[in-house]
Amino acid sequence: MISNLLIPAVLFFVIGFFAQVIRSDLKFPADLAKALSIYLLLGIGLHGGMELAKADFGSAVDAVVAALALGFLMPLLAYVILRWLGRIDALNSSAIAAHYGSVSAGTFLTALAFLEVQNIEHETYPIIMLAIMESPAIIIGLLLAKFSRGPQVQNGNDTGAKGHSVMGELLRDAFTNGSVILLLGAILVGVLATPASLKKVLPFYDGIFMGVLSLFLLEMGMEAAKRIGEFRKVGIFLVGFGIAMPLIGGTIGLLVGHSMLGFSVGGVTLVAVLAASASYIAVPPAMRLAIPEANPSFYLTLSLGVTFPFNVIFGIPLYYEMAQWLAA
Amino acid sequence: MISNLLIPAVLFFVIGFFAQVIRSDLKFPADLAKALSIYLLLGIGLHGGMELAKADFGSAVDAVVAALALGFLMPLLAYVILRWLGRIDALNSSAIAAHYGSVSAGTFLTALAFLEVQNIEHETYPIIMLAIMESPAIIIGLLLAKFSRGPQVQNGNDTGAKGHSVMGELLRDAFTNGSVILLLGAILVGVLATPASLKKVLPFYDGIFMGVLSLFLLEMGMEAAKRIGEFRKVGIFLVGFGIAMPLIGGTIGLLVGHSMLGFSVGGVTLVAVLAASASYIAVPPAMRLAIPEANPSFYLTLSLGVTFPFNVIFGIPLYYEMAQWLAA
Amino acid sequence: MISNLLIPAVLFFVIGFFAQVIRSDLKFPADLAKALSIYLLLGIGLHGGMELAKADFGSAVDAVVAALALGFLMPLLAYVILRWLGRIDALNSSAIAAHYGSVSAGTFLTALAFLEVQNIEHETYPIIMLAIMESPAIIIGLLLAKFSRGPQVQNGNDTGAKGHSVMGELLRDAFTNGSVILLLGAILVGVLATPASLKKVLPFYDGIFMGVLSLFLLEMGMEAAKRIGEFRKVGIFLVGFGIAMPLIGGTIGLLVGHSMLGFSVGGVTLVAVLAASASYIAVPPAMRLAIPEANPSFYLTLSLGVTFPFNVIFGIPLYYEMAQWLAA
Amino acid sequence: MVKLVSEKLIRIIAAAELESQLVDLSKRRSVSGYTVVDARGAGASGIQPGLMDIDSNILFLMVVPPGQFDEVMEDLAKIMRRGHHMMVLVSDIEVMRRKNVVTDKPSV
Amino acid sequence: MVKLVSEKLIRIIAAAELESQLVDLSKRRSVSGYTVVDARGAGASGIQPGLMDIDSNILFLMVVPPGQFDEVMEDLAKIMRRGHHMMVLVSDIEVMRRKNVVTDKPSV
Amino acid sequence: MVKLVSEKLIRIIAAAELESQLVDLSKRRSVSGYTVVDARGAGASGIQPGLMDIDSNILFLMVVPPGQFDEVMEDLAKIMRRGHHMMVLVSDIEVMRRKNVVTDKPSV
Ligand SMILES: Nc1ncnc2c1ncn2[C@@H]1O[C@H](COP(=O)(O)O)[C@@H](O)[C@H]1O
Ligand SMILES: Nc1ncnc2c1ncn2[C@@H]1O[C@H](COP(=O)(O)O)[C@@H](O)[C@H]1O
Ligand SMILES: Nc1ncnc2c1ncn2[C@@H]1O[C@H](COP(=O)(O)O)[C@@H](O)[C@H]1O
Ligand code: NA
Ligand code: NA
Ligand code: NA
Repeated sequence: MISNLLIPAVLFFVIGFFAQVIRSDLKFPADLAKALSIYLLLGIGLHGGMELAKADFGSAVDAVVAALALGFLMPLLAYVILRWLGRIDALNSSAIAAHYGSVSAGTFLTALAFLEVQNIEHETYPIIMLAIMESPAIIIGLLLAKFSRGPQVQNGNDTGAKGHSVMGELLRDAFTNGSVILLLGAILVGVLATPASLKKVLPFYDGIFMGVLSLFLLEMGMEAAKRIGEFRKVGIFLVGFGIAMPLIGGTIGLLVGHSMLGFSVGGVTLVAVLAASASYIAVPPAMRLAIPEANPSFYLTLSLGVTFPFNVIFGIPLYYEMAQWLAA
Repeated sequence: MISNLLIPAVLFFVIGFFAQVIRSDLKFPADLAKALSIYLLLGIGLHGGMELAKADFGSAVDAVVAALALGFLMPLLAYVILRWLGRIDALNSSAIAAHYGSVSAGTFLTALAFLEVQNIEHETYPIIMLAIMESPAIIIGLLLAKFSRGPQVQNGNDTGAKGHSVMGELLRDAFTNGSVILLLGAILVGVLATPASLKKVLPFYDGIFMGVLSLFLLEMGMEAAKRIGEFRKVGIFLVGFGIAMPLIGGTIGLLVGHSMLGFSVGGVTLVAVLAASASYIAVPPAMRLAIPEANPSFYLTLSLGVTFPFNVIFGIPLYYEMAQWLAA
Repeated sequence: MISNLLIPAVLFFVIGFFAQVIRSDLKFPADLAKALSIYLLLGIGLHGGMELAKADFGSAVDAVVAALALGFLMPLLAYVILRWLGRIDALNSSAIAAHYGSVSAGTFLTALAFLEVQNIEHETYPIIMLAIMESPAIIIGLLLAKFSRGPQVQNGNDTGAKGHSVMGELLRDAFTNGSVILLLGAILVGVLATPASLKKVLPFYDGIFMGVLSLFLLEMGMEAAKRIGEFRKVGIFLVGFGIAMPLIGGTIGLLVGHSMLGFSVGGVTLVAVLAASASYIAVPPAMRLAIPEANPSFYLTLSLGVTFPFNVIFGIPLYYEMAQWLAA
Repeated sequence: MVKLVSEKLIRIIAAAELESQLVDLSKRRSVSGYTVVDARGAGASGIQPGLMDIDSNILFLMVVPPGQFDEVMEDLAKIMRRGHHMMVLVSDIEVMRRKNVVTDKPSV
Repeated sequence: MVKLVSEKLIRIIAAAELESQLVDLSKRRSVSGYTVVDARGAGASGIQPGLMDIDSNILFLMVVPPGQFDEVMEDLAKIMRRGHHMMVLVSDIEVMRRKNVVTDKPSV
Repeated sequence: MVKLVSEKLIRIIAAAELESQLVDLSKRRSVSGYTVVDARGAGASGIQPGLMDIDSNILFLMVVPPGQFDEVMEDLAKIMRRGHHMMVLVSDIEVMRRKNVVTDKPSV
């Protein structure tokens, strides 16, 4: 864990967090924060696409299947825990659960930085898994919500202003989310563009990537700490869930990465991070639109204020150690 | 054309366009978009200035004369087509025509990327032409509008709030436009600064340039697609004009580049792009202030929604092939 | 001075200034401007931290002591001049004085660029001094204001809405200012992070640094020129003060750097810049909160509109020449 | 003196995700246009610091003539009934539009 | 027709530095929320071009029921009396909130 | 209770290019200040997505005492008569300014 804390990205996260906790007047320009997100998604996608172009087809299919399985099963597991253990109402449970089926790109990138700084090799399929996991999670969230609303509400409420099915529209939203488009689009560019032309853009998307990531984590630290004030509203059970769920997910991810995919220690660590982390990109807007009755304060606090910092500080080095232990 | 489509910049343009067409919720932060424009103008200007410093004076003068000629003649040609063929009213015709006398920096840069990726040599004078062509186009637009308003309106309306001539003020605006200042300023820096000091700033203005350009084209793709909804308002004649005019301009540019300037295939392609493209930088604000009666929806839709995508996808590779054919 | 004017950073400053003076419609996106500030503070801090990690402890302590001395004494000197020579009221004098105890990061970075372009060696302690000088200046400003308000006001006004001491809260603000956190935080990262992990972020924080700085100075040129309109409001004495004070401060800084710290010509120049420049980062917000009765137009015009341009254009080469003369 | 027309100003504070629905609404109801400003804030549904697309608000402005007012409000209520958090502020306003000051026919 | 409730809209134009004090005020007085928009401008205390944290303004919006109005205004006056430059604009407003259109109990 | 003064709030929605003309107008008519917010939108003159300088709107706010109101409106009408698209919204407003709450002479 010490080595993790000595990466600039993680240190910057701590500084951002700290600045907010001591109520510094440090401000992060909104459009810079949004620009960093766009850049990182494009950078990771491009990288993934270039790797995919030289990837082995069979292994890629395996990774996609694993991603779909994780994306569908993790939210169901989360839902059961929230409903039966936490007695959280059905709609809030659905919305929160969906987040845990998906992935936090920031956590994933921090894990990449963690591995790269230590020169630990890793497979690149997890990048493709990252792109795939948003959509199933959203679909499960929608189905859970539909299921909990019951049949009569469907008739009254399920037709949008334009007259056609709201469910269809929401599904469409799940696949046309801006972040998913950026990620898939950049993967496509990485696959299609000629190597000579890619080389021209890499100083931007690759050369300065790790530095930009560290700036992004400064902002995420502030963002996480801002959510602490909401802990009381969210309640102790949910905060605890935000720590327990990544541990459960991480363990499942380790097993999937090791046994099902047969990845190296680095690759297993990344799969664990995929399973352990909670989306703050594509799932929240989808849930806001699809389950407006759920309180965004709950799922955003859990995803950004609890699970994200937990994974960045404690989770990543822990999953890595467990991956080493599995491999031994 | 295939090779053109495999450049990241063009692929990103397509992705941005596509995202908007499928109504993705992808958002591009406003200040990032504006920052990219500033950066690209400074980068291209700096590059141009450094080349100008070692340029041959005679050839530079030739290029400037050609740029002025294109800047003055293209709008006149466009005006005649709009008025007599399209029966568009005089003020809207003036405003639209002015755009075609000027240049789209984004199209020009995409053409540069297109050439560089294929290692095609090109003269650097077109960069200087780019900086020069905004102002004449604006002046012609002003004169056309003045002419179409007739003499009596001049007396009643042509005096600004401060009492002095509105015409003079508008001319001043044409030369003090922010983008023109950035471009000319950066050229000046490229010419004046010591080589040692320029070397320090090149990793930023040159090293990551092509990558930043690709991000900019993602935004321009979204921007172009947003304008499609205005096609009905603009009408079929104008949409057709937005495709025909670059073809006419491109042909004229090819001839100017080949016969008058004697450029290589790469250089001729760039001159064709200068003539074929329509400004979305300095001319629109000048027209909004100078011909407020004209509908911005017309000229912005044509420039950003029709001519820009046409040139990026079809025009550039076409002009290049024609340049090769001319050279052969 | 000529060599100074041929650095891109300074040339860009002149262009930004000029654009504003001729009333160009050039706009600088707000969030880009703020992003540049954040980036530059992190970059300079990281650089400073990495140097500090290999620094000699004794010399570092000397530099810190010198910084504290300058930070405390310069505002007192400024206050005396403003009160007795300029007959400026006590609260405005306190607020203005505090700015001159602190440092302009932009001026400091321009001086760094000036030295680096000419391959002039310099000590790195001044970077640490930069981080330290904001806080003492703020404290002196607070004390001067407290002193001029007199005792009875303290009772009536000195308790904040939350009931505890306003003075304590303001002091807290002085140390938790966002820029101070960024600078100190980045220094910490530079000291703590492993060399291997720092190497990954340097292409961003170091490789493109000088280019980003030049873009920042473009904005600062606009910012400075915008303040010229306020000169009449500010009055001739204060405008003169904004030029005289950096000359006085620069001289003091030269002596401190040369005699007390024994720095090289490059290092002495930097200390002179520290003493000569006026804060536009941490001190203005602190003064706005602590001395709301003072007119921000006064201190911002002096810091951004007078002293900053004076130092960038004339001050830096002048202090450098004086440092050479001292060394000879 | 210039002629002013009485209209209704409808201001909607909502999560940024709702922007496209509000634009659609304005088109469906043939409102002459709309204006959007980026915002941040806090309320019952938590803090919206405005740093990411997922935690930003917008301030959406529509000026509508009295005749269109009821149907627009009904549409907004419908969105709220689906569960969406938003705040709708209504005020009376006097508007100066181009068509009321320009005597000759505008070209657009 | 939808039900509208009469409330007060308090708009504060101030230097960005005052944002946290205004947020604190809204919490202390249990206002249901607030909305902030970045702004620039000029006035007696100089130009605020909005390019740096130190020269930016904000537009701070609070909708308060008539019962809370006086105490919030008194707090704002207190800040002003400490010397702070700000402009407070008050207007009457009709508000449509979720609780007035949603009949069944909302889940949050 | 704090003292409020009745004034007029003039809000102008216009293309960003008009900002400098509006600033000039406010200076010429000695308005005490102005506030600007970046905006996007759509209307008869097309969409203004706000991504480039050429397709952005602004929301320009001026608070004017009743005495200055007519001349400012007349100037705005003049700009409109030159053909410029803008929307001018006027409302009555109660203002709390520093000079009304601070008893002792402010230092600026
Ligand atoms: N009393 C209020 N005054 C101003 N804005 C508010 C108020 N309450 C809520 N808001 C805004 O409306 C958004 C959604 O509110 P809520 O549904 O209460 O979470 C918040 O993020 C605020 O921007
Ligand atoms: N008459 C006005 N109309 C609109 N905004 C104003 C007016 N006067 C001042 N402001 C705003 O309030 C801020 C502070 O004003 P002042 O205290 O006069 O410097 C300015 O920066 C403007 O944004
Ligand atoms: N009904 C409306 N409500 C709110 N804003 C409007 C309305 N109509 C126009 N606007 C704004 O005014 C700008 C110019 O309008 P127009 O002149 O109709 O193109 C648009 O870009 C919108 O931001
Ligand atoms: Na997960
Ligand atoms: Na052209
Ligand atoms: Na100083």
